[in-house]
Amino acid sequence: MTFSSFMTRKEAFGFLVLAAVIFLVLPLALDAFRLNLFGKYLTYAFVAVGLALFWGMGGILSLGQGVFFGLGGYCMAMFLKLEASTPENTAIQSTPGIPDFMDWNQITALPAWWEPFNSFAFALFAVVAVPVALAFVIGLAMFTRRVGGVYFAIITQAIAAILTILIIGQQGFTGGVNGITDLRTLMGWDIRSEAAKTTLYFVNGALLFAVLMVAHYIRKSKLGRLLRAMRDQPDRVRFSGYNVASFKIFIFCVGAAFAGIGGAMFTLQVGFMSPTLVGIVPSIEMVIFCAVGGRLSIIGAVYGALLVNWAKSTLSESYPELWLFGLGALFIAVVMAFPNGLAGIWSERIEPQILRLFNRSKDDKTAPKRAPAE
Amino acid sequence: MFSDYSWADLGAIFAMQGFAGLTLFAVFVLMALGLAIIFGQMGVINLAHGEFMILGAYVTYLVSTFFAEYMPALFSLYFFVAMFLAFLASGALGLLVEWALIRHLYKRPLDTLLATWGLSLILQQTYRSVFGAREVGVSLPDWMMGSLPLTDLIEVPINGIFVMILAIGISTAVYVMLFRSNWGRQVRAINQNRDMASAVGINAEWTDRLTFGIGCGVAGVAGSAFTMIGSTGPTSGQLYIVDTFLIVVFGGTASILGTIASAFSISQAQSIMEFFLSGSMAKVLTLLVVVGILMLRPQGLFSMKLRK
Amino acid sequence: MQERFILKVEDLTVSFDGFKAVDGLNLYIEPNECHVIIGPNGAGKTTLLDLICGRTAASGGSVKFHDKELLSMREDQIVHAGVGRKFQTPSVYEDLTVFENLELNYPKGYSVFGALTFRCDDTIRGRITEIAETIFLEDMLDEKAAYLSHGQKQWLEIGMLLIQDPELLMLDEPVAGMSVAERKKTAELLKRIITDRSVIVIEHDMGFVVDIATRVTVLHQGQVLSEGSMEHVQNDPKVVEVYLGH
Amino acid sequence: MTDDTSKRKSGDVNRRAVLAGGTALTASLFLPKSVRAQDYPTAEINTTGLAVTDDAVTIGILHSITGTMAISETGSVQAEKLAIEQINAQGGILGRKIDYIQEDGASDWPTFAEKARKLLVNDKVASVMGCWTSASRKAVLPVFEQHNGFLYYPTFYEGLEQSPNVIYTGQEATQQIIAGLNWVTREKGAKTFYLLGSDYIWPRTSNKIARKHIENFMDGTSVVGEEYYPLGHTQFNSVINKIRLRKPDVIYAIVVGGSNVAFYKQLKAAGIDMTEESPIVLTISVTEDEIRGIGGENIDGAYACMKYFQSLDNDNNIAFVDAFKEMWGEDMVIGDVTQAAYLGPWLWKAAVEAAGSFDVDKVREASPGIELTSAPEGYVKVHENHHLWSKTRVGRAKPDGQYEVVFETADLVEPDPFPEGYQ
Repeated sequence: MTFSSFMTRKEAFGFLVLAAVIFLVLPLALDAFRLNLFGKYLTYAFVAVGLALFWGMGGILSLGQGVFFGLGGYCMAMFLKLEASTPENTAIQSTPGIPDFMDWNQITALPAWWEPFNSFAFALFAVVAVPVALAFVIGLAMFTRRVGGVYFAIITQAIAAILTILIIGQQGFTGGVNGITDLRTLMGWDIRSEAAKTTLYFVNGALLFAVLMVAHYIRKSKLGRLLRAMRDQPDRVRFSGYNVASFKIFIFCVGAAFAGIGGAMFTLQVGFMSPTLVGIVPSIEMVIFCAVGGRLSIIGAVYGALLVNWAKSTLSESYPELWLFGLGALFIAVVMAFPNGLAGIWSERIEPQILRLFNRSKDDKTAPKRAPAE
Repeated sequence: MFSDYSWADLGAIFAMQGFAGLTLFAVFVLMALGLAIIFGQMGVINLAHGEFMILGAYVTYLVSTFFAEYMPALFSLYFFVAMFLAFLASGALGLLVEWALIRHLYKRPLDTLLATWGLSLILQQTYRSVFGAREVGVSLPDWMMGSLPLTDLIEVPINGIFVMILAIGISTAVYVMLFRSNWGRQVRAINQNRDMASAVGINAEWTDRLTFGIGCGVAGVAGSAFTMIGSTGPTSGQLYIVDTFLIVVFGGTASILGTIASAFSISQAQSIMEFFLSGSMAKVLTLLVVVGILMLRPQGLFSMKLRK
Repeated sequence: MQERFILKVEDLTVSFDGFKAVDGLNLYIEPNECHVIIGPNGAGKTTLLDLICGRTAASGGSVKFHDKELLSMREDQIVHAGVGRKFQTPSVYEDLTVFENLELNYPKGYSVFGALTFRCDDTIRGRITEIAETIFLEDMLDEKAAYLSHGQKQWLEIGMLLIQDPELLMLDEPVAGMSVAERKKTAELLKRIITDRSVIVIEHDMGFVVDIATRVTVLHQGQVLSEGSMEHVQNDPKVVEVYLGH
Repeated sequence: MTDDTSKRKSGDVNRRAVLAGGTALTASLFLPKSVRAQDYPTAEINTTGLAVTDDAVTIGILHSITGTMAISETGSVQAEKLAIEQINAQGGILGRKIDYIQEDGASDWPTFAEKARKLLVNDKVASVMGCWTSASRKAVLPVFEQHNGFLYYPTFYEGLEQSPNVIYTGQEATQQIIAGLNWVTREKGAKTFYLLGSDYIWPRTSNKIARKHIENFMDGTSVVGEEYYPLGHTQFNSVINKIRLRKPDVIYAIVVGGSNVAFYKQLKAAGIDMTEESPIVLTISVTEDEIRGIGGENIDGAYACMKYFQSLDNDNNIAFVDAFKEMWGEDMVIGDVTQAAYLGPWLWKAAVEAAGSFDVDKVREASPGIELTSAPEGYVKVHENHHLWSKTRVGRAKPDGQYEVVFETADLVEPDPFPEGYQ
């Protein structure tokens, strides 16, 4: 595939602007604390990109993306927790050398299924494999039986509820409501320092771009066209000889993998993992990020995640008692007035303006400096 | 585990456990009926359903305060007034919401989900701003909080009976309205073929609005009833939403009877498992079984077989 | 050894809540015949096609394509076996171009991996152009399907089937809603494409049926009422009874 | 600011100032003591770049004011604001007025961590009053330790923790639990216990300690059941039936949040009249705040074991209750955690004045041994392990939503966050 068939100039421009925002504008404009916050928001963008693929293009709405985000995050957290639980660090416990919450729950030896997480390679593998495996099972059960739309959304929501209760109930093995906290180092590298957090921000950005490229490749491939086709005309796709379920399972697994990576990066960036990220509320919020960005646009999804979270943080700082009004109104506004989100506003309102500007004076070099999201 | 109990003990416990299951069943039915109307008949996913219920609970709180203040003599009867007002308040809010939001989204069911989630955030914060972040205590007439001793061992909570009667009453009313009244015929006609229904002179717009309003009103009554057994705070509504949706989906969306059957099976399963397992695991298992069955039978327990 | 029939429908039954839409039906299709199915509304014509192509699950009976039992296969497997189906209302991918519509149906890259790595090469392009010419859309390749006329969409859908070169083609009212000119062109098209395959057509337009049919089956209440040449069927008193008697 | 020209050595004087409190008037709840800011040059008392100016010091308040935990945490916010206002009315700390920045943890643990980081890194607050659930504390703990912040944590909690960056103003589990169990066994002759809780670490750890105490440290007592329900669970009929079957002498309930309301209403409706004390209901999770939601008539007769009740009859408390109601409304009630939250700013003030500096390291060093004689709960003292010495009390719930104190430990109970024999 040549570059031009992989990416049009317009698309390349969109990615370049996003790269500039993530790697130049934000790091230069923000202090370390805010940049670190944006690092956290970026981890949500992984989920939003996945949602743009299988919700926007595939028409499958999952209200359980937090499950995959959480599983990825927990896999990473388990590794980090084991690394942090050296016998010296945990000398105060009745059983030194195991994670603190296990000790609090009278568990005296590391459970067997925790053992593999001593290996970083295994943890990295699990970050993707565990969410994908679950997505595969869910997808296989649901899509081959043609469960879709609202039903799928509600069943995934129930799965989020189940996993939350399970994690909270099995606190000896999972840390319960507290989550897995107090993570310190990654292979000896202190992830708590400002420098580490800044580094992680850039790692995050780079990974996000890798994920975006994968998403873009899928979107441009025949599979991407098929997804859109099966969203609107599932029967026609079947009678063109495609096994619709297998494509849906695939794209659902891709979304789960993205979410898992995001979750793992979240754990690294924030320093702990908690069941509050697995449940229904965060799962719905993740859908909102995607909707605000424009459910059809993978770049829009990234801006959506950044913008909504930024708005949430700043609104809650300035108006702690009122920010829910703002957030609620934002959801409604996006659905009612801008169903295609920021990407829609950009392509329907702003882009034509710019094009007109260009056409009027060809040598006027006022390229749009501002990102679509701003 | 039962070896050290007498048969009389066990019999009494099983009787009461059966009753507990029935109470839970009634609670589930109340929770799900309003949603079954809205989701089943209109295809709208109302994630603010819990907040409509809590509105009913707050109305009950206000009425109880009012009666305690101004008409203490009639306090024991205030609950009926409260339920009626709860129906009106939630129903009116429902009409408003339908007009402002839902009617623009009929063709996009998944978007109703997002919009109503936003609405639920706004309602929660409204409750918090108006009533404060703390739970409010709804004082109940004494007669509702007692129990009827049937034998020496068996005692039946009156509020359980009350909830059951209410569940039966409202189910019957909804059933009669849907299948016997003119409105019901219109609702079902619109559900089946919107264009044709409009063509034969049914005012689809008003029927939709009324349907949504009635669904929300029923939620309000449920919320009012739940002040007997649950808490009333700005976020209490969220507790019910997943269970409620599962019940409706499990029952098969187009069927009120299905909703009732599904409420019955889920409540019995949960109440039996809770007796033998720890509460958390019982909940997980119940949800797992429901999701498992839904995977095998995605159309739910009851569904209309239609020629596609 | 060549079997006499490529499709054998035997004792096929389906019921919806007790209502038997297709009831113990037998139907045999020979190679290279254009078999037209007619019958009043509700006779079970479309349901029959749905059953053959796997869209509706049968309650009993058998549908054998060569020696494969279609009733136990998924839609896409049935397509791969060589059975194509066109729907009554044209169903094409509206926000894709004519070219992309045809490309999506090109019989290559059916698997997930295949779809990810699918590339449009010159052979494929050539085949698409060829098909586009057959269906009179060679000038519209870059148009979005949404902008085609109703008749053109019908042709496009036929083209999407042709590109897969099915052995058995099932068309549900291919000329419904067409202008007289389009109708004529479609008849021409059908005559051309039925030469080297078997076709089952559902049609109401008797003129059109006379034009193309090699054999006609009349369905009534889910059962075969009469079968044979157009002439035979037209003179069958049972058919006259059903069509005029009510 | 009143004039006080004589410069004194801060440690002694302020200790005395704190100890000398105890009069009934709000304004003089703690003996007014004015210190001039210029006696403590900013550069000297703040060597680590905290948000301290010549006339103000900024602290953080970090609680959930939205989400499910807002129900519980609102009281803490109110108490902390009251304490800050009172301290300011007396001239502040080291002559500096306290400003606060309030952040919303939104009942979401990552948000707590984010906001804690913001308060410490961006706002450079000198200390933080905050958190309620253990999960939120666990989430912010690494942040406080990394950025060397100082947190006053108000809730009774499970223990098993001792951070140099946290002062725990509520009781740890053994402090709260053991006295109550001893009392109910001794006074009520209870032998069998049914343990019940919401499913998370505090109820589980507390019940673990209770179980160990019942099984190993008392004679002839036993646990006949133990049960956990998901947070937010509202259906307790099944467990009530199980309890009936086991016929325990005591239902030991650690249900929290909205579940509480459901549990007690259903208990009452099931015909278990708590005033008859058969079985006795003993809880460590229901404060006066929770009773507002439950309804006094629904919990009438239950016993609660904690360190503070609004009905405590002493001058400190009467003044505190009056001031609280004056500031937040007549219909307010005050629970154990609210009082503990109120201690936070006062303990910090005392420690800062003892240290003569806002520097966290110095405040930490000065903290152990800090006493408040004028605390609403009575006399408290900071232990070496950063928890408070305090008395434990048992109250009996009355229909009006208040507790009647029926028992009080004779001495202060020593905090023991890592209790031997209970793990």
